[in-house]
Amino acid sequence: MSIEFCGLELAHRVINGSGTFDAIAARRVFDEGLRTGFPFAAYVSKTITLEPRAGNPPPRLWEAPGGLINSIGLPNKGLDGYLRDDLPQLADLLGDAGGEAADRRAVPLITNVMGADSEEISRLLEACQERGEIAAVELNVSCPNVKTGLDIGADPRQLEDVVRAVRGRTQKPLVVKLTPNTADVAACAQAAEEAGADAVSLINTLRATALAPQATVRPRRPWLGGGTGGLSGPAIRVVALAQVEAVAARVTIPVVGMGGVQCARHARDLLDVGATLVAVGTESFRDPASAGRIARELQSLEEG
Amino acid sequence: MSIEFCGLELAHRVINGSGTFDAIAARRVFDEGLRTGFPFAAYVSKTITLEPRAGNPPPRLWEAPGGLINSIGLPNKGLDGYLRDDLPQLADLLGDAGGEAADRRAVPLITNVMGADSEEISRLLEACQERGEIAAVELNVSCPNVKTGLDIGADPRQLEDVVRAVRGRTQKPLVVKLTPNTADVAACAQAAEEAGADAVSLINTLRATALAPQATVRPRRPWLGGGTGGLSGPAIRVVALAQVEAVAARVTIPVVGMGGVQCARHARDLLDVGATLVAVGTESFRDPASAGRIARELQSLEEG
Amino acid sequence: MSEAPFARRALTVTGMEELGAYRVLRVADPDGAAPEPGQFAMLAAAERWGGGEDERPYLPRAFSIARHLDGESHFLLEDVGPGSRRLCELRAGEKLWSLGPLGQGFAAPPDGRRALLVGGGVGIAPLAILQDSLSAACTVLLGFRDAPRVAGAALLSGAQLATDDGSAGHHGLVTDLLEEEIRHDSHAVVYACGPAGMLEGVRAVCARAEVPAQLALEAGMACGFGACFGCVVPRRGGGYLRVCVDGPVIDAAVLEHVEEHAGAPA
Amino acid sequence: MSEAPFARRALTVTGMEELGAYRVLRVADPDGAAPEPGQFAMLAAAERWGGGEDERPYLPRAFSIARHLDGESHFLLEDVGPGSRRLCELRAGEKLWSLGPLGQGFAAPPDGRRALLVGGGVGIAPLAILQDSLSAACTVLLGFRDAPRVAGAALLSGAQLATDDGSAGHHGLVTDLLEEEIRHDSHAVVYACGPAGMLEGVRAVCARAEVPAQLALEAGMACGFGACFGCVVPRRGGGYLRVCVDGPVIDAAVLEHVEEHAGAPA
Ligand SMILES: Cc1cc2nc3c(=O)[nH]c(=O)nc-3n(C[C@H](O)[C@H](O)[C@H](O)COP(=O)(O)OP(=O)(O)OC[C@H]3O[C@@H](n4cnc5c(N)ncnc54)[C@H](O)[C@@H]3O)c2cc1C
Ligand SMILES: Cc1cc2nc3c(=O)[nH]c(=O)nc-3n(C[C@H](O)[C@H](O)[C@H](O)COP(=O)(O)OP(=O)(O)OC[C@H]3O[C@@H](n4cnc5c(N)ncnc54)[C@H](O)[C@@H]3O)c2cc1C
Ligand SMILES: Cc1cc2nc3c(=O)[nH]c(=O)nc-3n(C[C@H](O)[C@H](O)[C@H](O)COP(=O)(O)O)c2cc1C
Ligand SMILES: Cc1cc2nc3c(=O)[nH]c(=O)nc-3n(C[C@H](O)[C@H](O)[C@H](O)COP(=O)(O)O)c2cc1C
Ligand code: FES
Ligand code: FES
Repeated sequence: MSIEFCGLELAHRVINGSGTFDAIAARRVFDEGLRTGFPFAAYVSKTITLEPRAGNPPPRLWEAPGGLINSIGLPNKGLDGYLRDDLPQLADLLGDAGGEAADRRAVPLITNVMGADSEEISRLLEACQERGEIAAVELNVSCPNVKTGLDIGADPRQLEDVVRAVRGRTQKPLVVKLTPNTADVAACAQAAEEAGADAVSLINTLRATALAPQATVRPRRPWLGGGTGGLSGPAIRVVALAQVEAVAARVTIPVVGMGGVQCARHARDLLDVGATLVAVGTESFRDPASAGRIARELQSLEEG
Repeated sequence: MSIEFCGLELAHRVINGSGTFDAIAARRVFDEGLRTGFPFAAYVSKTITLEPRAGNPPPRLWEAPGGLINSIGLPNKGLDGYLRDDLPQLADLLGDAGGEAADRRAVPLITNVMGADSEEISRLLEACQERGEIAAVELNVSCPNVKTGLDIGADPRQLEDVVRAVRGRTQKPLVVKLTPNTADVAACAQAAEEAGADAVSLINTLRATALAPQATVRPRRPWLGGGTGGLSGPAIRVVALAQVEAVAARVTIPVVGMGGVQCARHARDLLDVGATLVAVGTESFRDPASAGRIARELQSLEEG
Repeated sequence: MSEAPFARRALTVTGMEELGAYRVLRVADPDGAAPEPGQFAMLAAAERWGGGEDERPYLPRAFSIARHLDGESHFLLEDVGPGSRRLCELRAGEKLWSLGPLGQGFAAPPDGRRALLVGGGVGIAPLAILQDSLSAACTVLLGFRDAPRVAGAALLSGAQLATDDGSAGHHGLVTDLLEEEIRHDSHAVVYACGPAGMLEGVRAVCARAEVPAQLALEAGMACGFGACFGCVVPRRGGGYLRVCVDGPVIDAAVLEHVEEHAGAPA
Repeated sequence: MSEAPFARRALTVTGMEELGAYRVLRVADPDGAAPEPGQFAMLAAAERWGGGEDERPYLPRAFSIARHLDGESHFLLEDVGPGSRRLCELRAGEKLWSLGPLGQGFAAPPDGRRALLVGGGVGIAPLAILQDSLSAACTVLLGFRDAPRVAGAALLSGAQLATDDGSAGHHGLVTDLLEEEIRHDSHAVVYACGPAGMLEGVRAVCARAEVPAQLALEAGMACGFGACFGCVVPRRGGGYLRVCVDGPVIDAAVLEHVEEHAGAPA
């Protein structure tokens, strides 16, 4: 069985959520085990920006009921560093990471990018267009608009304008990673589709925060070095299911559903409300091989 | 110590979330225990609408990781039924429910109302204005706009228009219960303030859904009789904290913070980011007396 | 209705015994109000309530009080999910939270009318305390799925049995036994608790025979004391009843049907 | 670096012993890769990981491998929160999830240089396996808060002690002992693990004396294998290091300071 997604051929329906699996670091840690057991049917890079970013000061993590707040701050080497250092390593790893010894094939690479405006995004897409190692581009629109402070993807009209302005810069499939911090995610998805997106993915993390536990210091400090962060994991699963359902009912392009997936049952729920693929994020932290387990369980659910 | 809130004098900082404590039913169940141990410094009624509503078909509940999805559907006797049947019973219960035998005083009643447009809301506010038993009105703006399907409170401009249009209909303090299912809750709070609200309260439940667990029936049915519902409880606490923080930083009117509060530490967090009062919702389901425990713990935190 | 203290209370487990596929949980409650037959309590383990499948349980679970003897409450548990599983793990000396007794219990049969107790599976629990409370002899009809569950019948005395798999008593439905009983004595009053399908069968049989029936319903509950409006069943003629405060024992006459989710685990 | 299998593995607890305020958890791991001193594993109880304070723990927790002997890994635990508490409850025969061995361990001292092991509190754990691995004799300096914690010193042999409360050894900081040692032998190589304040002290003392130091840091971790970018500490000259893959053992020279959250529980 193979799955078609935006013209790519995938071995199964489970991929990773951007920023939740660093394949280069994982290869250093797990080496051959990662190569032979590569769990994702496509690999999504963490978000790449034009300029390098160091990310937020620590602490960057807070454990919440059934979830995790992260305030990582999108550390990355910048576009040039990514293309120069990471892309060859990823291409090498993904080149023969798809499946058991006999039928190994390349795992498609989806590069996730973020820019503050159409100008920046255009430059990112153009650079991706040049590189054969990249199979598709995911556009993270959870980037705060400099003027409003809101995510540029939170307003359907703004989102439509941005996607329309950048759409022509690459012929590769363009996935728009929606923000869940909005009143009407289905309207945003529809706007992305109308502007030419080939797929949408959701949900990204829910805006959340925590205070430092020591109650003695006043005024109390936020725990996270970055101030606020985003909630992921089981706690957001039922919110994700509602948003994916609403989006899938509104658009005709494929939907990548994610948010709190821990087992095939959760993946099945997302597929049953209309997702084509499912992404695993935070659960990979608990077990790096969880996505592989989920993909196998999903296949036996489908057969059984 | 007593707390001032919109001109009302409260015994402490802990009230209930609308729709999470039916004082009339609780009195039938707990009788004298409820009277002498009444846990809330003010009592918020469940949402009242102009016409009676039966509510949604069952199932109405789904247990999620660290939380609860409800799809109750705002059952209520309608404005007339409420004023006729419930108000006298509430006034009787609350009249002497405030505190230990010696210093019992009335617990203020906040009536929560919802209408589909300014017309409906105006009629609700006018009716409340007539009744001395009602100390303040809370306006639930998580009512779907008939045209867009979105909550009328999800768009700051729409919210401002509605609140401005109805503000004059009552001289009682007007609390606007914001919807969290929006891109910029602080902008909504500011809009409510500018339109004349005396306070805002948040967060209401996050839109969420679940599918019936039996995977054999296809297409799978939603579990909830009402289709989708709202998530409450610990799972939403860190989202609530971020929203309350953002709102308190933007408005000058008092803020009632709620979402997943289970103990004084959680209440303290909300107060420390700027809330004046804290409301307990779902935790009352686990223990009807939890708000009283939280209020006591909070007082000893403040003293200690 | 017995009045519940206004707060959940930490009680101590005094025993946990296997009874075939079920377990009997005993809890010391010397100061609690004596429950009426058919009332229930909302239970949660004091430690580690959560962290099971899908991070559940989170809310307490409703359990019929199966017996109240010598300052102890007995509950009949069937492990069907994360809440019941956690409770089944409790051992003597451990603590649990209990809120109750809650709800409307069974009304005693009018003088001279025979009580006909009909139970299915774990739903037999409230019939045990009902039997304890009856002064006159009653007829007890119990249905079970299989042999491990039939062991639960030991909770009541003198039961006639029906099993789905024929492992004991009548090979078939407990409602078959009920029809037979009613044919001989339509002057009985029926008290029933069990899976939704069984309760609907009991309702239909009794309605046809014009025999009054009190059905102890179940429903997903968040609170147990009327706060959440989550536990409803449709009322005949429109609107809904809250199972926790209007029930769990409900006169069959006020129901059109017993709906899919309104019974014990099948 | 020892290579970890690509998946968490269910291992069996073989023992849990008290060691004063600490516990030593032993886990059978006959097939696992032999860890290098300083490496760690991400641990979680296989059952009921969750349901504690604030519904936590949810993520696995990092624990230094304190010893690896006869196919068993030993861990030193201090109960300071919901994760460590749940692990402390484990008993022989129960299962836990383990991912590892992970991270960069200690580099052996160059020939002829004396290893000076400096540990504080539960942070002594990785120094035990380090001592096991050293061919030459080493100096061990351990600091503890109080008498119940001093018991942990039994994990290493021949330790000189310092305590905050004066209950054993030097009444004061372990860094006082370190300064003294370095004054006599500035040719040593320092290996340290402990609370952030202690590590910062060690860093400063060694920097002044120009003695090389390898610091085993801690940080809140979600994954332990470089996936989340959550476990960072600032690197001298800008940017951040991931403690899980660039550490946990980090050359003191690449740090400006040891920050507040980068150490073991104080
Ligand atoms: C008045 C009353 C009396 C009761 N008496 C007894 C008794 O004496 N003995 C006894 O064993 N039980 C009794 N119950 C049932 C008990 O309260 C629990 O419902 C039952 O134990 C199952 O809970 P669980 O956590 O084990 O499993 P759950 O998984 O919570 O419940 C099982 C059922 O709930 C549904 N479900 C599955 N997942 C979810 C979810 N995430 N959220 C909501 N629903 C879900 C499904 O239909 C599933 O079959 C009684 C219930 C009521 C209302
Ligand atoms: C490489 C490494 C090795 C380690 N080795 C050991 C060891 O050998 N022995 C040992 O006992 N411990 C060790 N630890 C520490 C261990 O991983 C845990 O951090 C520790 O056990 C506390 O976890 P907890 O769940 O018990 O408590 P938590 O409450 O999770 O952690 C305690 C600290 O975390 C912070 N905190 C509080 N609440 C939260 C929250 N909600 N989210 C995030 N942070 C919060 C506070 O600063 C608090 O003091 C090591 C850590 C690392 C990184
Ligand atoms: C630590 C962390 C880092 C993340 N980084 C990114 C990122 O760089 N870009 C992005 O689009 N999403 C990022 N996400 C969001 C995830 O891709 C995913 O949308 C979200 O976590 C929900 O899925 P989950 O609940 O399975 O984790 C990140 C999430 C986490 C937890
Ligand atoms: C069962 C249930 C019913 C609710 N009904 C109402 C309602 O009628 N009106 C309203 O404004 N909010 C209603 N809410 C929202 C709560 O008042 C509160 O905003 C929300 O539950 C978050 O708080 P919590 O996490 O403490 O429950 C309801 C919540 C629940 C769980
Ligand atoms: S269980 Fe909450 S109203 Fe019945
Ligand atoms: S713990 Fe996740 S990157 Fe280090």
